[in-house]
Amino acid sequence: MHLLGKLSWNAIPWDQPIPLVAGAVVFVALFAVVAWTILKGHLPYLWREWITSVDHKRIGVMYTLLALVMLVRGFVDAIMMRSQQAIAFRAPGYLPPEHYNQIFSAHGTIMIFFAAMPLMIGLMNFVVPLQLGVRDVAFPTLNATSFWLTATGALLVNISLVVGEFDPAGWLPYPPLSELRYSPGVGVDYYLWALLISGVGTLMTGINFVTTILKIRAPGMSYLRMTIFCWTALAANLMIVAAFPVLTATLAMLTLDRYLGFHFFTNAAGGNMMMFINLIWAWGHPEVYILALPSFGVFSEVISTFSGKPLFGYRSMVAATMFICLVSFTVWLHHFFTMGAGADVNGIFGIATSIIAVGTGVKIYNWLFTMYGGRIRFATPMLWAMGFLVTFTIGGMTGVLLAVPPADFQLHNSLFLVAHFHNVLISGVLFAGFAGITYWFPKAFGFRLHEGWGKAAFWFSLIGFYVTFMPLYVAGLLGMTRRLQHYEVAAWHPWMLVAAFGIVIMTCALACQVTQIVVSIRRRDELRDETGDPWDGRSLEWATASPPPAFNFAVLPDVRGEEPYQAIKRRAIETQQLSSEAQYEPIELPRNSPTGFIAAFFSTITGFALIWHIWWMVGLGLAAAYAVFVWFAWRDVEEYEIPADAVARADRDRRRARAEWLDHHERAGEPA
Amino acid sequence: MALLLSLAGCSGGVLDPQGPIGAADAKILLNAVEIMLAIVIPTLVAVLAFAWWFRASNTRARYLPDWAYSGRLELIVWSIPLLVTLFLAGVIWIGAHDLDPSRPIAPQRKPVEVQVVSLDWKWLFIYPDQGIASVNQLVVPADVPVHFSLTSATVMNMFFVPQLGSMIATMYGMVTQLYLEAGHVGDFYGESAQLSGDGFSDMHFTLRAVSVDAFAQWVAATRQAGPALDRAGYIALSQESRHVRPFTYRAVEPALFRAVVDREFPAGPGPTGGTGGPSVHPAGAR
Amino acid sequence: MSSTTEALPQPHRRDIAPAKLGGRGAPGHGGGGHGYATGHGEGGPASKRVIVGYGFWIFLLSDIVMFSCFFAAHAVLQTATAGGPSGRALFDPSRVAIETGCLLASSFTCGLSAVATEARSRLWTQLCLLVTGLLGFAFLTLEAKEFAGMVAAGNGPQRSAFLSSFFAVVGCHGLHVSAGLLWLGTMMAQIYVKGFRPNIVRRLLCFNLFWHALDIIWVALFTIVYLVGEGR
Amino acid sequence: MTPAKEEINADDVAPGVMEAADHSIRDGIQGYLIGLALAIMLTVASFYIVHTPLIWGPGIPVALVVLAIAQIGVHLVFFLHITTAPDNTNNVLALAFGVLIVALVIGGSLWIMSHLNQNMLPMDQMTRMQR
Ligand code: HEA
Ligand code: HEA
Ligand code: CUA
Ligand SMILES: [Cu+2]
Repeated sequence: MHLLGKLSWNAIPWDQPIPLVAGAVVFVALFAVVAWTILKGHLPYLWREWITSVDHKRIGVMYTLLALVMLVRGFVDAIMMRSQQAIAFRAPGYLPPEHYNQIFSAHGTIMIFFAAMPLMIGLMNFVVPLQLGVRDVAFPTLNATSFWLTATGALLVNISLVVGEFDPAGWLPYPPLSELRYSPGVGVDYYLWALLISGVGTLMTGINFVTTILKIRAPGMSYLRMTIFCWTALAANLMIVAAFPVLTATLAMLTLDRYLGFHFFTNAAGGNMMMFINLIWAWGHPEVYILALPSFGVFSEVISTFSGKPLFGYRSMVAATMFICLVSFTVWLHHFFTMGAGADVNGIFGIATSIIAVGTGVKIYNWLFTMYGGRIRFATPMLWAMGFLVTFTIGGMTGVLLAVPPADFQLHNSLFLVAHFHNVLISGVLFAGFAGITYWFPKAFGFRLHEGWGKAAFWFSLIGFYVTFMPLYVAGLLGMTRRLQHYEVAAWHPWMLVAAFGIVIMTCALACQVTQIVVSIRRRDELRDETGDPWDGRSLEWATASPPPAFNFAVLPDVRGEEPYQAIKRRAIETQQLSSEAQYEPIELPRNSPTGFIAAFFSTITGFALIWHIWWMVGLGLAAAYAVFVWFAWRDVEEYEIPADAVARADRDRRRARAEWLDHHERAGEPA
Repeated sequence: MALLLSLAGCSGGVLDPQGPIGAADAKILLNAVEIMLAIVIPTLVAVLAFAWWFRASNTRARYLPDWAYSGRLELIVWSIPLLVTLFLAGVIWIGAHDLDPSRPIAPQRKPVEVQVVSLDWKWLFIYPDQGIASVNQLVVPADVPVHFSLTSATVMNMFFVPQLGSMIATMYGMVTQLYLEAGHVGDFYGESAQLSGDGFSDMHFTLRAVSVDAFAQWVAATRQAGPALDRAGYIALSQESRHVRPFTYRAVEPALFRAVVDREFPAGPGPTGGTGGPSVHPAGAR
Repeated sequence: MSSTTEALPQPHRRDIAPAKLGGRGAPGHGGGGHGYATGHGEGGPASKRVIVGYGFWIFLLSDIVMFSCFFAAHAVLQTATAGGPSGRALFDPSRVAIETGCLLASSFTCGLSAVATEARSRLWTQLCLLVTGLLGFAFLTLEAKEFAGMVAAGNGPQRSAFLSSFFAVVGCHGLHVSAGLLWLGTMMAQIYVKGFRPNIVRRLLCFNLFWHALDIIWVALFTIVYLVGEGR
Repeated sequence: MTPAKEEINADDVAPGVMEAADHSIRDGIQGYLIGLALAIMLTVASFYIVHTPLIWGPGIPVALVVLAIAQIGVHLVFFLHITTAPDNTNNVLALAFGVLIVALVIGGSLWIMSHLNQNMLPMDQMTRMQR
């Protein structure tokens, strides 16, 4: 057999200028960045402080960065699709079908797995241990490994842009179309290995966070004192633990079909493709709530903080969260009402689906009453939250409409569906991501993001969203189905033009976001936050310095009620003094470790080799992975110690800033 | 939203139904939207109103910094969505049963039988009682129920005529059932609603509803001309092709549809290669 | 709502090292009155052993969910023999019985190794682990033979959807056992070199959990796949 | 901190850890012995029942499944030391969550798939059913 398996010069699409140029640009940019870091001598710093870091805050930041980069990639895909559909009326457009199919598949895959998931996991990583009042997650090295495996998946998907092709069968590639017979190229294989590898990372994240939240909390932090964000993180991670194995198993079956000639889902030898659709949605529906729940958590924090009130109906919120967590596992058939399971099955699953609206509705009303009687400050995060409340309610409503089988019989796979899920995903996940980033950015870096550019980004995003996706609702009602590379129906064309205009507005939003970051970094001294509490926050992450020291808290906070930090602040203001200085003790922290990076390195090699059937390289990669495992198991020292006086020094700085804040507060004479 | 709905009416979509099934689907769709709007609109108004009134700069608004619980409100918060959902649940249950695609429209009226085979990338319509067939063009009598039995020669597709109502999947080796009826004479756009590969965008067809007499005439005319569809012809047809102009077969081998369903033909061959095409051939794959 | 943790009764706390990550509240900031390891209460971070054990427990549950998909696929496809042989024609109950015996015995010896570890007896721990490994290996050999025989007779996983699902679900368990054996070898080497250090004892606990869980999955396997399948 | 005494706590227990009560070697071994004996009994019963004429044919799979569930319970209690004690609450809750998901995935899939398969019978069987 060929030494390089199926890989050859022809794998690179020399004849297709668009991906080639795009790929070249990405790689030149990547190369430039790498070259710059090496030349400037930043590599040792990067290696020491970031690549090998096992600090949950650093990992959270890296996840978020990955998500933003992938958002841009997914956005470029979106621009291509919208422009193609704008011009492909009775015309072939500029993207041939085999290419167009890869674009929407890549867009969906990247957006869900490598933008939305890392965005949420990134925020959870950064925030959850801080809000629980502890020093790190349960398994810090595993945490780093999770991140790097996710990055591996993202890398593989992006390699497919230049070397070979990507999955042409949709973001959930239904067999038999995705079987070897109908998709003989390597596209589906790229998809499978990227998701199998990153899926392991996500599963480990789930395990890590469930354990963290259930077992590692500050003294006094009982379950019913945790923030709602921690609750939603718990629910989301429980769902990851329960749902991602289903994805892995299903994709493994398709992989066996494609690689070893099994017949799970083939047309031949008794295979049953309906089983794939059934199983993938048994993961798929929980997945959308894995994304939505942490977003709800972000908004709970934001709305309460900027209304200057505790969250209304905390216990209801907790109950609704866990309710959604469970009910999400009972609705998956609503994605294939039209496959013909019959009236009883459709009816039951339709009803179960609509019941989710109860849990979500409760949340909406609780946020509403949180604002009631508040003193609302419309800082950027709060704007995102308002945009979310309005937009998500509409998207949720269209979702419930799709849960009505006769309606779905007409709207399934139409652009109405596309509009529904962008409606909930963009308002529910993207807006939450942006709100969360703006809200916690000062915590992570010690300075705020620029408000003006942030608000501009918000308004462009909101308007851009409506202009892009409302027309798709109409097109769907006009019978336009999704994934069309071209079409001949005149009534659809105007709506496609409006949607294309919407994406122009979206592009302005992107420009504002980037400008916001650049401007904020330039003017970081003006935007500096010394107190560690720029928004008058209510939960424990605001009790420590910005950026927090490696150990988060010099002494673990003593939690005595809901909203512990708000209580500490009140006490300080009432007594006009900070709590007495603690007796500092040395702190042990986990040591940095390259394990995650090395594991990802070898899994990239193994994955690539599997995609191209380079078997010797597969063997090599697996052997190396085992070697890393043993090497990691052998290491003796897992922790290092920060001496007590270093802890004291760091904490005294923080206390000085807090004392100043208290002084200022006294003079301002403002009640808490 | 309501504006969008009205825009989408009366221009050839699902809100401009031309048959009883489509009309019922659309009715339920609109009813469900109305039920939900009754609660969603007040919610949206309240969101905006609260946000406006309780803005920090409004000194007239009362500030309740500790107000975070009210048992009565809590109850309302749960019961409003619960009641709406209960209502919807009834709609869902009844709708799912009354409009199940495989449910005959009117048992006393004998439907026209049409057998549908989705191929790469075109539609084959077989009229078993008339012994004819057509590709990418479906002619049915108006005001008469049509009973479709559907299957696929290759990958999954979804048979859908938006103005007539419900869609249904077509799958290899399986038969799904669908009843539709065109209420008027007219041409209706039909398509596949399930991605089926590179030629997917071309999987559209025209459903022509004609008067009963015109249908009989069409059948008679069709019997006079065109090729006959036998097994060899079917295998030729099942090769991949795009943009197939509509045409008809003057005769069809009688049990062809059953032979397709019973997997007497191998599944459609699929493309010959993609990038990094097949270099391994798993033993069992035919 | 605002119960102070100091007021909690603390009758049964022992002197235990708290988790490293959490550290413990400094005196004066909780009064040292907190317990160290309540899972659901307010006592601060749990001990490292609990954290590791619980994390692994969660992993096992996720693994069982993954197996359940293969079981579901098998249940759906077990009649899809596509003209090929069914379970009745293929399975050899006596071989399955021996396999079951091996695995059950290995689960037992694995448990004994845990007792030996608890007593900090290196010799007995290693012996028990060795026997566990040998029994596991015997199991794998039998299974490999079964697979090889079926493939040689043309009844490999490519024969029918039923056989695909059979090979996948049984093979997946076999892969787990193989991974377990690799892990076991590594653990024995670690005990040999490093002795019962706390982190190694924790890993042994996880290994025990893993091995017992594999046996549980096998119970489901021999029942559903072999015994019920044989009736078809 | 002696390693042997590390991390035994009455409030919270890692799964798989023996109860503080049976901490002597003898008690430990005894627990596993009981588990082994029960498991052997149940296994033998399973293998025996397959071919026995004692039980009504269609009932055999049900009996097998019940036996398997019993044996899984035995393993959980005697090998994995899952108990109902309060220190085990978290472990048991996690287990219950897992079992619920498994039940939903398997039960739901089988229910859905049986309906799908039934509704999509190939022609001849379909017509036979209609007539
Ligand atoms: C974050 C992601 C997310 C979220 C939160 C949701 C939320 C919901 N989704 Fe959506 N959905 C997707 C992402 C999401 N969805 C995706 C990606 C797809 C398509 C995948 C693909 O095919 O590629 C999809 C597809 C999809 C379908 C399949 C349609 C089809 O393929 O034909 C259905 C059908 O039932 C559905 C329903 C719902 C429902 C009922 C909700 C509910 O949870 C919404 C609940 C919220 C509200 C209802 C609003 C607030 C409530 C109130 C103000 C209370 C009062 C209101 C009422 C009682 C109505 N969704
Ligand atoms: C989280 C998920 C997500 C998100 C955010 C989006 C965002 C967008 N999507 Fe996507 N989409 C999907 C998930 C998502 N999509 C899925 C699952 C599918 C189905 C795929 C399939 O069919 O298989 C799909 C399919 C899909 C289609 C195919 C429709 C069809 O089938 O015909 C189209 C067509 O236009 C589309 C458009 C868009 C557009 C215009 C956006 C825009 O809203 C994008 C807007 C993005 C931005 C405005 C980002 C800007 C901000 C940043 C980049 C951050 C700032 C950066 C720094 C500070 C450095 N999407
Ligand atoms: Cu080309 Cu329609
Ligand atoms: Cu869903």
